[in-house]
Amino acid sequence: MIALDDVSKRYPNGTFALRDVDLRIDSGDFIFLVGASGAGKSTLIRLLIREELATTGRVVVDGEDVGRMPRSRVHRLRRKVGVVFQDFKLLPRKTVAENVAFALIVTGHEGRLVREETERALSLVGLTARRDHFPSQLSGGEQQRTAIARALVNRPRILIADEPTGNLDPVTSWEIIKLLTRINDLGTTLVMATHNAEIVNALRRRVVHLDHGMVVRDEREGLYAA
Amino acid sequence: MIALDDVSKRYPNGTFALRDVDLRIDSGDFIFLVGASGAGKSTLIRLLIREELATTGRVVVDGEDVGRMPRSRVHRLRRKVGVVFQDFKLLPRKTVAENVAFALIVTGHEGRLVREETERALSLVGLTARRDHFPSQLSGGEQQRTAIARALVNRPRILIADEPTGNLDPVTSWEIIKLLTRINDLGTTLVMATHNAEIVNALRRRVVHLDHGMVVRDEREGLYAA
Amino acid sequence: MRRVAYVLSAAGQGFWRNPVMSLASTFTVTLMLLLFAFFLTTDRGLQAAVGVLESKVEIALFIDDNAKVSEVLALKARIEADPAVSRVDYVTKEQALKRLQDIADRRKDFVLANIDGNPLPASLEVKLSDARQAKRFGDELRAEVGGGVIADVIDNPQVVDQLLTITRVLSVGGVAILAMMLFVALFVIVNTIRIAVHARRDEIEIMQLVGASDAFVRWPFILEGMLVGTLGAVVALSIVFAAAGPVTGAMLDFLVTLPISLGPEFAFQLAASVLGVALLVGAGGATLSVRAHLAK
Amino acid sequence: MRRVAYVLSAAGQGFWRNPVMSLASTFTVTLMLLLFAFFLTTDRGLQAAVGVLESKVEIALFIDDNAKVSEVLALKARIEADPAVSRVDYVTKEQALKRLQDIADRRKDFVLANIDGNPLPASLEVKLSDARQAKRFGDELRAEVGGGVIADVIDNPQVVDQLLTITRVLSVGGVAILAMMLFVALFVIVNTIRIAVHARRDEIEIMQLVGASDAFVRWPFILEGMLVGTLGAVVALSIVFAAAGPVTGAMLDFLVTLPISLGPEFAFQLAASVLGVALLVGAGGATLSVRAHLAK
Ligand SMILES: Nc1ncnc2c1ncn2[C@@H]1O[C@H](COP(=O)(O)OP(=O)(O)OP(=O)(O)O)[C@@H](O)[C@H]1O
Ligand SMILES: Nc1ncnc2c1ncn2[C@@H]1O[C@H](COP(=O)(O)OP(=O)(O)OP(=O)(O)O)[C@@H](O)[C@H]1O
Ligand SMILES: [Mg+2]
Ligand SMILES: [Mg+2]
Repeated sequence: MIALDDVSKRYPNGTFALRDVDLRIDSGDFIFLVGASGAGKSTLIRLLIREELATTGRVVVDGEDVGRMPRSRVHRLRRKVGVVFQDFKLLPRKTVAENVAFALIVTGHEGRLVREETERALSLVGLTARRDHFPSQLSGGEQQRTAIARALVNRPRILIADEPTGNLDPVTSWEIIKLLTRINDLGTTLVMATHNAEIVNALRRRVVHLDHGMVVRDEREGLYAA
Repeated sequence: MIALDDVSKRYPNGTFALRDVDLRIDSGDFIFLVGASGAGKSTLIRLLIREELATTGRVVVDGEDVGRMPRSRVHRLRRKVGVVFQDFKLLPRKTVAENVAFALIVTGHEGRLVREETERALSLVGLTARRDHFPSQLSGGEQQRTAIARALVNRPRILIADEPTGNLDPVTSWEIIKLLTRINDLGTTLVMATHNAEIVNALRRRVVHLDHGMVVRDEREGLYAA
Repeated sequence: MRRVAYVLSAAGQGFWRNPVMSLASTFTVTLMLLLFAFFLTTDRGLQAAVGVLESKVEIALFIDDNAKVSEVLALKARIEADPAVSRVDYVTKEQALKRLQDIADRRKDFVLANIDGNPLPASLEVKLSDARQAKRFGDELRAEVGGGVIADVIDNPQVVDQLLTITRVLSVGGVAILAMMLFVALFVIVNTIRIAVHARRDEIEIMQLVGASDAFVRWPFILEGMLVGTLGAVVALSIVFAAAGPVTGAMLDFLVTLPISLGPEFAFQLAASVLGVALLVGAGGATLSVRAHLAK
Repeated sequence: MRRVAYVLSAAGQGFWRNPVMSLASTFTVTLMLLLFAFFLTTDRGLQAAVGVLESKVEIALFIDDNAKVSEVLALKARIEADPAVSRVDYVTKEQALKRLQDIADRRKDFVLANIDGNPLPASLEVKLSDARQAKRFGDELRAEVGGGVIADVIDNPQVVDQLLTITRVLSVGGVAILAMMLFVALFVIVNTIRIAVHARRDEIEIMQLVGASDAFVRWPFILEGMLVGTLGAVVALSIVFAAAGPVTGAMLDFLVTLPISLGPEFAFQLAASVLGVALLVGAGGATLSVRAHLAK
């Protein structure tokens, strides 16, 4: 499903964010990406959706070489991959419902289906009451949940969540995690970057540990710390 | 130091974020503000620095009625209060060092002092190596630490941190918490909104629990959950 | 269908949910279009004025007293066939004398002594439609002086030369200004829309990250640009047509000797060009600026 | 001192770290200032042309044959004292006859019969510096006709009327266009800077939240606006002065009958007004737009 072959990423200003990363994620996997602040988790995620290009190495997602893909196909890749961004990336001039619906509309869905699926996603994250708020009128956790709803609304084959519970209280966090686990059980590949040791330790899924851009640990049924 | 008398906050779109909040925080206190996502924690913080005005009730900070203060004095209030915003609020076109130095420059400080204090704050949060990055070139945790460095660089009498560890790994989180505790020990009043149960339970400080905008619990040496 | 509805509503949202930016852009567009309309109108007015003035250019041919009527008529026909000529009048000896007497009566500096017979020649007075041809035309006929028909050729005096200089400057200058104004107006509009779009580059980036194709991102912005352009054009044209009546009145009072007025046909052309420019530039400006952000 | 250094560097940062916006604004400002300079120059040129044309307006006073020389000289002195008069020439009876003969020689339609003595009167030819006073002046003198000195007053003929109409339209129109251009240019510049500042309202808000006073937030933006204005002015003036030589040459070729040229004094005035407008509008636009955001 996802394969990184010897991938390095050096940002234009000289920072090495990833070094010689080899990683293979099978369809239906659930993997935690852990590591200190600045270890390269978000960078790895950016490579998967071609928000950034790898400096060296090859990134393959769903059989396609992401780095070699023509620009005109990039949007198709992104539609297959739902992403909860660490900084949410909500459209400031669209309401909660419009932000969530947007991910459906870009894939060509229309009308009643869009409305129904949007309401379903909003109720899954508990935001039905906030559907007509603009992002600036939301609490931090509500913004984060909007981002989660948008990532899963079109039932993508791959779901990537970058620190999806950073602004959520433990109760809400657990609800979101249970939701993601259920989605994974239905066959969706799940990659989640997180600092939440409690959740990682409780679920005991595969853990990939990054340190200064290198994979220093890759365990099935791992813990947050070695 | 800080007093809220019967404060309610209703946003223009009708959302009630705070209801009849009474709260007194003494000089040198360390208080945790907890509660579910959307409970009103950030709103309470916004009232303290007059980012928003209370709908009813009185907010007093350092002896001044924040709501009645003339606009021309607001910036003085804000200089006394260092805030780590939940969404960081970094200036996008200034580097890390410039963002931190900014809080000193606005108070009229100049030259060598600014440089020295800025470097001190950056090394406290472990960002010396990133001093010349722009916010868009930082990881989530690095942005958060920049916000923390800016809030404490001018040694404010009151330090307010809104979810300051949401994007930090446990190790870094603990370093930041130790730093904040030390600052509090030196006499700074500290208000911290957080979802990090582990930290709240470990420190056993005063806990104020908000639920749907109401204070439902206020305990000395409290725990995250009742 | 739904797709179209989405694009339209997204364009409207982009406009109305960012009112400061949209209204400032619209206002700028309005002003530039007003300027454009103003110069289009002035240019038309100038061309009309130049026409009026140039039609006054005249050349007089004095006819030899011994010329035959058939020769004179042939000459007249020949002159009338020249494309630069708008009108030819035959002035008889008697009419010429009458005129001279009229002039003498009006001006004290000419005194006519008793005249025996009629010393004045008959003449052909030629009005030119294209004043720039006056020299060529005069020179051609002057070559025939002494040939038995034309006794002399008299061009209009130097005052008309000055008039012509001015009108020529005005008309060339008018076209130059019009071109310059058009360029400036287009550029300012494109720039304004570019700034407005640039301010929303984060939005564009987010749309792309969520899987929107380039076309999907582009169309609402293009339509929004066209909306800005259309609104600007409507406001500008409303101002122009509201002001047209009073201004024309004032101009006619002022320009008694140069009565120029532009008809409803011109009003239609004006409205069409202003709207066309507005749409084109709104859409073009938005396309250009969105493309700049998409390419990255 | 350091404070000033901070404000300057912050303004520079604001400009250079947002190049698309800054350069688009600068370019818009440049274009509007070019337009402004263009109209300032045209207006000056028109005024000069109007001056040249108006100086040709003439009034002739015919002197009674019985008037005494002392009376004529007194009349001449009186006329010369009128502020609307630029020049008075005395034309004797002999000079007048000579002129008439010259005219008659050149124009075949006037034939002078044998003249006994000299029937022509002497005259004073008055050139007016202010053509708009012609009517008043003529009427005043006409009231004296028959008083023993002035035999008659003759105004210039209708061609000059037309010239005057045109020049008057041009000069009034020039001022109107100048005013309109000034307004449009100012407004577009203010709008452009407003959009650019609006795009950075989040930055302004953050600065305030961190404890910056209004003045502290405002000054870098104002200086940045002035920087945009100054750059725009420098570019616009460079273009104007680079184009001045060739354009003046072309104009002189074209305008042989109306030789107008604007001296170095005007160049200085132009540079000063363009720069002044640019600074004022840059600073003013930024102040206005920042204030709008601060007030909230
Ligand atoms: N656009 C950029 N330009 C330059 N350096 C960058 C850029 N983005 C990230 N970096 C650097 O690359 C490193 C890895 O960043 P990344 O965002 O991948 O970290 P992360 O593991 O997600 O950290 P966090 O847990 O704090 O979010 C960091 O040191 C960061 O400073
Ligand atoms: N500007 C606003 N306009 C309208 N409603 C708002 C606005 N800001 C916040 N709210 C609403 O007020 C409530 C309280 O928001 P607040 O940001 O104070 O929550 P919080 O306790 O900080 O939550 P979190 O832990 O998710 O950050 C939320 O329900 C939110 O939707
Ligand atoms: Mg990250
Ligand atoms: Mg909050």
